[in-house]
Amino acid sequence: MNHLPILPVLIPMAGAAVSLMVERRRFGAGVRRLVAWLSMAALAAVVAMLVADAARGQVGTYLLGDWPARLGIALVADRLSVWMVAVTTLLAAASLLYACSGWDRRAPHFHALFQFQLMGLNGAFLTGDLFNLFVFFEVMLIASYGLLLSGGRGLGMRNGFHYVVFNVTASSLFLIALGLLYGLLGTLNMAELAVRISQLPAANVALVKAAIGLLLVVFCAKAALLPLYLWLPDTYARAPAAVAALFAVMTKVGLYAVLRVSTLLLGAGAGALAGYGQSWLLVLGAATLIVAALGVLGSARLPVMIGYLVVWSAATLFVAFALGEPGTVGAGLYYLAHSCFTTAALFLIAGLIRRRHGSADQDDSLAAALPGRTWPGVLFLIAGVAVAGLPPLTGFLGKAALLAATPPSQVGLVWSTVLVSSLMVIIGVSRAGVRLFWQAPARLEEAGPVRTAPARPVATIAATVLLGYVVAMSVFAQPLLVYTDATARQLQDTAGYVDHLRGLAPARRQP
Amino acid sequence: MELALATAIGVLTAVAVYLMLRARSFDVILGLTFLSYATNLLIFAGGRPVVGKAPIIVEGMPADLAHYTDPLPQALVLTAIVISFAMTAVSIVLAMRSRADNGGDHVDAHDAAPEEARSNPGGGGR
Amino acid sequence: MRRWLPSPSLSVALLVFWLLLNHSASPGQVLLGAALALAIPLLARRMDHEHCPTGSLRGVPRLAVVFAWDIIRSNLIVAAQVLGPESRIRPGFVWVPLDIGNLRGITVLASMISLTPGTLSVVLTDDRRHLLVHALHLDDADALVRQIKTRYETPLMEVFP
Amino acid sequence: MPQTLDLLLALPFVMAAAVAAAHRLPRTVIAWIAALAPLLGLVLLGAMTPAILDGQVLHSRHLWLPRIGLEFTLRLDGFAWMFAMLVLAIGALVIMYARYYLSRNDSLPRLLAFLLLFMGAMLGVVISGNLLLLSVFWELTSLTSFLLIGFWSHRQDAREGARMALVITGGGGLALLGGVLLIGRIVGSYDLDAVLAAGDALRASPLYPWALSLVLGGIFTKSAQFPLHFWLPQAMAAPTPVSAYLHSATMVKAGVFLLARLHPALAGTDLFFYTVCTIGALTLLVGAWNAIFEHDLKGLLAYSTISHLGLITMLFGLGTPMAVVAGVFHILNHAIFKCSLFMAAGIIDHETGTRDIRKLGGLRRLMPFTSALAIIASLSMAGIPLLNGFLSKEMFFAAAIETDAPLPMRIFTGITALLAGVLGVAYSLRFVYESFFGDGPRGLDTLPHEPPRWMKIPVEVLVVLCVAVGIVPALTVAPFLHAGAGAILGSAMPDYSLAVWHGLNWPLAMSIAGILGGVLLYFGLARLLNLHAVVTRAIGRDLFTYNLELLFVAGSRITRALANGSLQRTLLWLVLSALLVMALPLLLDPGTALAWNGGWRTPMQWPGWVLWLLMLVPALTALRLYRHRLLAVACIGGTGLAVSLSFVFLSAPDLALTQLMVEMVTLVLLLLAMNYLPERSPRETGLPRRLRDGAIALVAGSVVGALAWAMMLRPHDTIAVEMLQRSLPQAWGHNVVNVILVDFRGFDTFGEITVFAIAGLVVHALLRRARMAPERHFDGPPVDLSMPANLMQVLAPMVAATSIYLYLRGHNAPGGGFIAGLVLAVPLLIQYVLQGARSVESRLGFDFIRTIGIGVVLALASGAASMLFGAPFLTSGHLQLQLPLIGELELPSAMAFDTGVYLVVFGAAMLMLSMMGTIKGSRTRKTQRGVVDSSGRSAFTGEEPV
Amino acid sequence: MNTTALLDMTVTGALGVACLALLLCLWRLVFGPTVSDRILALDTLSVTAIAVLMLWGMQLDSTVYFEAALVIAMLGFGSTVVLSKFVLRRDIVE
Amino acid sequence: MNAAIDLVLIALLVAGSIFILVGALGLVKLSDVFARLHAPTKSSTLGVGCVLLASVGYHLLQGEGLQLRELLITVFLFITAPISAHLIGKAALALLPGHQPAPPPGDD
Ligand code: NA
Ligand code: NA
Repeated sequence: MNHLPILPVLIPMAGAAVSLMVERRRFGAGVRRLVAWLSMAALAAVVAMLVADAARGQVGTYLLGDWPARLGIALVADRLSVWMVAVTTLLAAASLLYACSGWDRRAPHFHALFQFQLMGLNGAFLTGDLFNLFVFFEVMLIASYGLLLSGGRGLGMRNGFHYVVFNVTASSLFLIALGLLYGLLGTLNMAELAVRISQLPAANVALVKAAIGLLLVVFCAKAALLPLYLWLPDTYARAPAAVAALFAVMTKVGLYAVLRVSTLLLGAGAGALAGYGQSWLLVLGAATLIVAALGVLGSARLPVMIGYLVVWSAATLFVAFALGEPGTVGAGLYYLAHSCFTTAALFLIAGLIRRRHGSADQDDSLAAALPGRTWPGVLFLIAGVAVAGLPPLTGFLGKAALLAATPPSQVGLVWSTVLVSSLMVIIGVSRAGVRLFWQAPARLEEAGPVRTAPARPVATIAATVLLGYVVAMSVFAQPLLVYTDATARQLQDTAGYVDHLRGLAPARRQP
Repeated sequence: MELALATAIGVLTAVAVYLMLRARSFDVILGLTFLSYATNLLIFAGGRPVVGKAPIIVEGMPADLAHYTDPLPQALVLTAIVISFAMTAVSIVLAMRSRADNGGDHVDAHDAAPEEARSNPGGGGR
Repeated sequence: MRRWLPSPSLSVALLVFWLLLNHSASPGQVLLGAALALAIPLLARRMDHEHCPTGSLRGVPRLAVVFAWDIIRSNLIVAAQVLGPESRIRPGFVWVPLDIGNLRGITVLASMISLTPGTLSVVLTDDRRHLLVHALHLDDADALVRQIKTRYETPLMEVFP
Repeated sequence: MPQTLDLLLALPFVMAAAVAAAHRLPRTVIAWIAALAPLLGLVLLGAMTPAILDGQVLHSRHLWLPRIGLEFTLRLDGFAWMFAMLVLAIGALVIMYARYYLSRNDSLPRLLAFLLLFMGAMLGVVISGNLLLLSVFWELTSLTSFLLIGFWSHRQDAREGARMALVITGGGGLALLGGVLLIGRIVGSYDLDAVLAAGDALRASPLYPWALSLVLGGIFTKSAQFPLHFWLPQAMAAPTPVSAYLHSATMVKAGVFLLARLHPALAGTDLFFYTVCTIGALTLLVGAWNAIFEHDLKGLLAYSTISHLGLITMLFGLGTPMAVVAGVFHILNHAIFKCSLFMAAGIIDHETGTRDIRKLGGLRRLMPFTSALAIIASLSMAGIPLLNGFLSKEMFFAAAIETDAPLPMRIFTGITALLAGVLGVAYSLRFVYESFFGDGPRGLDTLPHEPPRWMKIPVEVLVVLCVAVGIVPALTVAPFLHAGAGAILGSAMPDYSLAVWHGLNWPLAMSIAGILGGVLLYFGLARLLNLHAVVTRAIGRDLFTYNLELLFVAGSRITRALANGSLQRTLLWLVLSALLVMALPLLLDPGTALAWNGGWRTPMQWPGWVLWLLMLVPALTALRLYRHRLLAVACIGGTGLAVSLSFVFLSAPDLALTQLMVEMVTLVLLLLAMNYLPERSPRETGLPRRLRDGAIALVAGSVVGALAWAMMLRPHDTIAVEMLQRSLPQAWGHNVVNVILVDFRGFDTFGEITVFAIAGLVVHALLRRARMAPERHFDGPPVDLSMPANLMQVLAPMVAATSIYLYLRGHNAPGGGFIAGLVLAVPLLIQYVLQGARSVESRLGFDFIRTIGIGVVLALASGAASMLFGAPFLTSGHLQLQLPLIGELELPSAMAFDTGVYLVVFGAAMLMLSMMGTIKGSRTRKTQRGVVDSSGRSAFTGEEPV
Repeated sequence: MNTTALLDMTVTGALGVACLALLLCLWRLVFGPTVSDRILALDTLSVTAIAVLMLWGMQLDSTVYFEAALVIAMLGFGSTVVLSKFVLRRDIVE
Repeated sequence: MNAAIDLVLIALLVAGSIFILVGALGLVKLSDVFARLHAPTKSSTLGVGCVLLASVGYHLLQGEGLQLRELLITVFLFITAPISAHLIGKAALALLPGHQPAPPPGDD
């Protein structure tokens, strides 16, 4: 029995439970951190094994409760899922490192919530059941509420309320979609759904379209596609740096779901539903690119700007996934990891700067520099280069791969929006960098001495680690793209997925 | 019966949507509560409404949809109820905190009522 | 004994309750019920608001009969009052002075007053010396007070000294 | 050889790191470390020279990202070799110069590290053998130049210049990327050899115009061509070594380098000819004209550079082999004289403290040696014979009039060339005359004198080169030119002679006319108008700045207009999007989507309609009364009850139980929260808005209702039948819903209790230290509820027993851990209400968080237990025990899981309720709105009457 | 007339009466006029609902409704307690 | 025998429905808040008690065994009804200060 696919869910859950048990005062912060890091290490080890398996083309599956996939819930660790889990784990390690520079002691239940969040993310990526996906979405979301709000105050609460209400509404829509899908198709297992959709009677097509359209709306809402991105910049901007960094992967869950649904349920074999909604996603993705780039230009505060960068990179991914070619999807998946790491790094750098500035209100507005800015400046430069898609880092490579693979019919739309918005982002990011690190500290002199705190080394290391990922991803772009290309091809092989899952026999029960 | 259930879902949805678009946090939460009713009924309807055939196996009776209702939507709704309750709880607490910290319960704070504007924002919490 | 079995009557009631609930008197259920009947009062005792001693239970059967009869009788009266023209009823409040000091006793008394239609106990003063009763049809306040005190309060004082 | 190429490219980057690492060492040492890069590089290049001069093309190939055709291919041919020489040699000189130029206050290591990074990027551009790789280095030059221009970041002009340069050249880089990708599409490869060989295919492709425009976009921005030339003067805010290096010798040449590089592939069409020639010519004239009126020494040189870049561009546009040779030659010459001029200007600035031509004058008396050097270089710039500038300008004249273009174009190019000569002489004259001759200097603090010896050496070297090339070109520059131009032209290499004297011909005539015209123009202008008083405005720059600001303003306006942080708007969009996707398929195909199918399938018994009313009437009442929150909450209670009853009615007892419990707890939470919220919602202004929302709500209701209805009319084909069949024999449970919850889909429940647990934690975290003032409070002591509390003491044990009962029976009858957990919480909750929080908590010291933890661990452990037996997580087992006395006892392992659920639910529910019930009052603030006046309360809303 | 049939008819009739009672309670819930009336209506609704459930159980010969009735009996009063306490003191847990 | 039980059950059911109806009617019909309180809290409780008793008998009659546990619901109802009534009465009194009677006569 190979238990690997479920461990990325169970390990953080156990970590969370143990974290709760050691929350009492007599256990120090050290014990809590030890628990968190042990869990993280175990998770990393498991993920490494999963990656090794997936890279060999092996699809890890797990029949929970030993029921056949159609009856119970099956986990599927295919290339895509493993890629997402791996990205999450890497990101989480850096984010946890940053949090260990102090935030974890200020936010109640931080470690438990953090582990729960990982559990939700990993579960969402691994599950092969649509309702189970919903459940893990909720685990992830509610943990994110906790991480976002724990230790917070003031306007953050109102913002948190927005975030929660928006997500609860989206989740309700998710449920409506699931209810309709089950009512029409009689199953929730994704492979079974794919089969039943491919044999859909004509009378049900419109209804299933409505349900799947709703599903896509929900995912797009989580992934911040126009016009549903409005919640993101403020929310992310208000999050503590470590949390915002982890949130970088949250929009990607929505994207993951879009990709999964559109390849599995709306793939070439889906009959009347083949390719449903793809053109809309493409156009909206392109529009989001521009709007988000305008947001980057128009933000007066660094974290808000980074929030728009998140939206912008998500929009790039929408374009990549909506194009649907193996080349673009492969490039998109590479870009997805890049986007997680760079935006997360930027959030951490914003945190470093905030700490440097010390004062509470103007902390992260795009102005004022302070002495000793070299290292954050260097980090910001690298992250800015990466995020804006300047060579030689991942942003450039991913984007070049995407543009190179764009099918001729869409070149006009895609290239123009991607390149123009890139230029806008370069302008915005360079302005931010100039103002943050070069601008003469005129206002500071007026304001008198500002209480500053030196950046904690651990926090700086965390940001550096993330940029280390980015550099490594640039150097090893080829093997990574080979992996993501293979992922894209695997995704196109819907029949393979379906047959594999349906043919899977329980260990001890009758199939 | 289908019509009754469908109209009930529709009316609850409409009430929910109207309330959700209100400007006060509490009203929005009420809207979410109604939305969760509507949602739950809709999922439940996916199993097709049947009277008096609870899915509790009686030995000797054939286990099919002629004798029992579809149990799966029920399990799904159960999960959904619980999750939506958890979310409601969090939003309620947030509404309280937001009101205490920001001096108003308007969700967007465009037009806090005069008496709310008077109270000192920024205090409260912690 | 008191330490491990704080309230024998509660334990017995729980055991009966359990067996009724499970609709079974198999040894397993009896054992389980007994375990619960021992465990739950131990927990419940920690929640006790105030200890109320129980006295002689001799008067209970008689009281129960009187009470049951009162319920049925007054229900019929109330039904008539409700269905009849409203002008005929004159609702009103009356303070019932209490002699019983045991809180449990007062509670049971108030409950009995409430359960018998036509009367409703609304307020207990802080000093627990007066109970405000609302009557659906208040002819003779003194008679009502007297009736309550003799039919219910006196027997109850025996049960809850 | 491949390794040599790699090493050549790696050197600057490595040394940049070394310089950064060695930043504490003395400045001279650092300068030497930095200089090692170009010096060693020159040695390496020298080692490769024989092969290059032999006509070989050296390659070094590494894989980087072959997936997209991006390979790390380095390619050194004659042209690249020539350019690399230029980059390295001048780089070495600039480093030496910078050592003495930079003041003590500035960080030399930083400047040198940036310079070396730039040098590496520039080398990369030059020796890339793959167009994608080239665009990588291309953008790197933009980036490093950004850092270099902004070196004096405390100066606003430096910051703005840097940003402007980055925006324009970076944007051009994106265009170039697009062009390169298009070329790759046409050719099928980015390999330079392949691209250069595929010129015909390229030019024939329908994508050619696009590819060409995009590539030219990159080239023109980089080489500061009109109309985006203005960034270059703005970039003069950089330290002078930077200007000398980047803005005369190297980076701006990257554009023309690429133009030359791709010449074989792209040139040869009318489009190319007209575009490039015209742009080049315009740039030439605009730059030269502006140079005349510039007062800043470096600004003048910058405009002159623009003009010369235009000249070179025009040459490559002309496209004849001769023109190409001339272009390559002028690249070299311009680099040499312009670099020395910049350095001289830097020395002047260094010594006098100003670069304003109006303050200078007569410097030849104060610093004769430097003046002499600068004058020679200026004469070269003006194209005076015996200097290198003359040679290439002569070739330019020849090329300009010897094209095969139609006559009007030839006239245009000829006149442009002549004007170029005139204007070039004029601004050179201004530079020389107003700096070194005449009166002055005016208003300086210190008396200028010759700079340190070492600062002059680089200028001397360059000026000597000017003269040497000008006099004996064949002995000096010929091999470079031959190698460089030969690599571009290949077999089309024309015969040309590098001689000072070619006899009397048109070019010579033009030269003479140019010189005379230039002298006349300058003195004419100087007489006609006071040159010092001319105020120049760079319209392009202003326009750009204005537009950029406009972009920022537009960005922030649009963003604020879209994302104004309003929840109402966010939700509105979400709802509208959802409605759209749900309604559209129905509207597009209403016939099949909403087919009637013969009416309702199942007739409804009349109690159903009663429930229907019971459900909807309170809902609509709540809608009517929602502003009176208490009443709305009471109405919700009615709807909730009706929903639960409907679940019972429709064969879902478990659901009904859960709904009831959750209702109850929700009610309590809402009421607890209402203490801290305003008691009612204010009246809404704005009827249109309410009407709009009402309409949306109606549509939403209809759409969702219609979908639900249509769904129910379809045949039902579900996998749940198998669950019904397998529930009892394989999962040992009669209650299939519970079996699904703890077995078939136990993983969902797993997530669900996690959600519940987290909700408890979140509530705890949010309220743990929160101090809040209630909206209003009542005076006096708490109300005495000892009577109900006393009754509760009787009731609570029974409720607890019921909870255990529901938990134990769950697998076979309605119930289960979740319901039981909430049932257990209820009596406790009621005790809280009746007795007060302090009273309960003093008696019941319970750590709910730990309960949650234990519950989670239990659920986890019970699920994982099966893993010990080699079965997957959550596989249920079944234990049938024959116990004495008790008899047969069935213990499905799912029970243990359910226990975890029980604990988590109880713990989390209690955690939430107790946290909300025990909020501490704010210390700093009394209640928000004061004390409730009991006598003024409304019986209708429970609160203050309005 | 067969008493069993009569019994079944009575059950149906009683169900009708109970449903009518539900609607009457609903009337009070909707039209109040006072808060206490609404709380009272809610309480009466839940009590009546128990009767409806039992009658239903009789009509369908099923006992699965027992648990629901039990829970309503326990909780209907819980709602009443908290609502009344809110009206009394605003702060339901003092 | 069965017929006798039937008749008893019918009687119980009739009585139960009457009490339930009276309770509900009282709730709607009476004009005084406190008067309204009387009807449902007690009549309905008794009515439901009757129905529960009938239900026990009915299931016994159907051969489903003696389901005494339904009596437990009655027990619950009889314990909780006074609490409910008491609290609603208190609330009504608090909201309608005009109805407040004079304070109790002084201690004597
Ligand atoms: Na709910
Ligand atoms: Na309720």
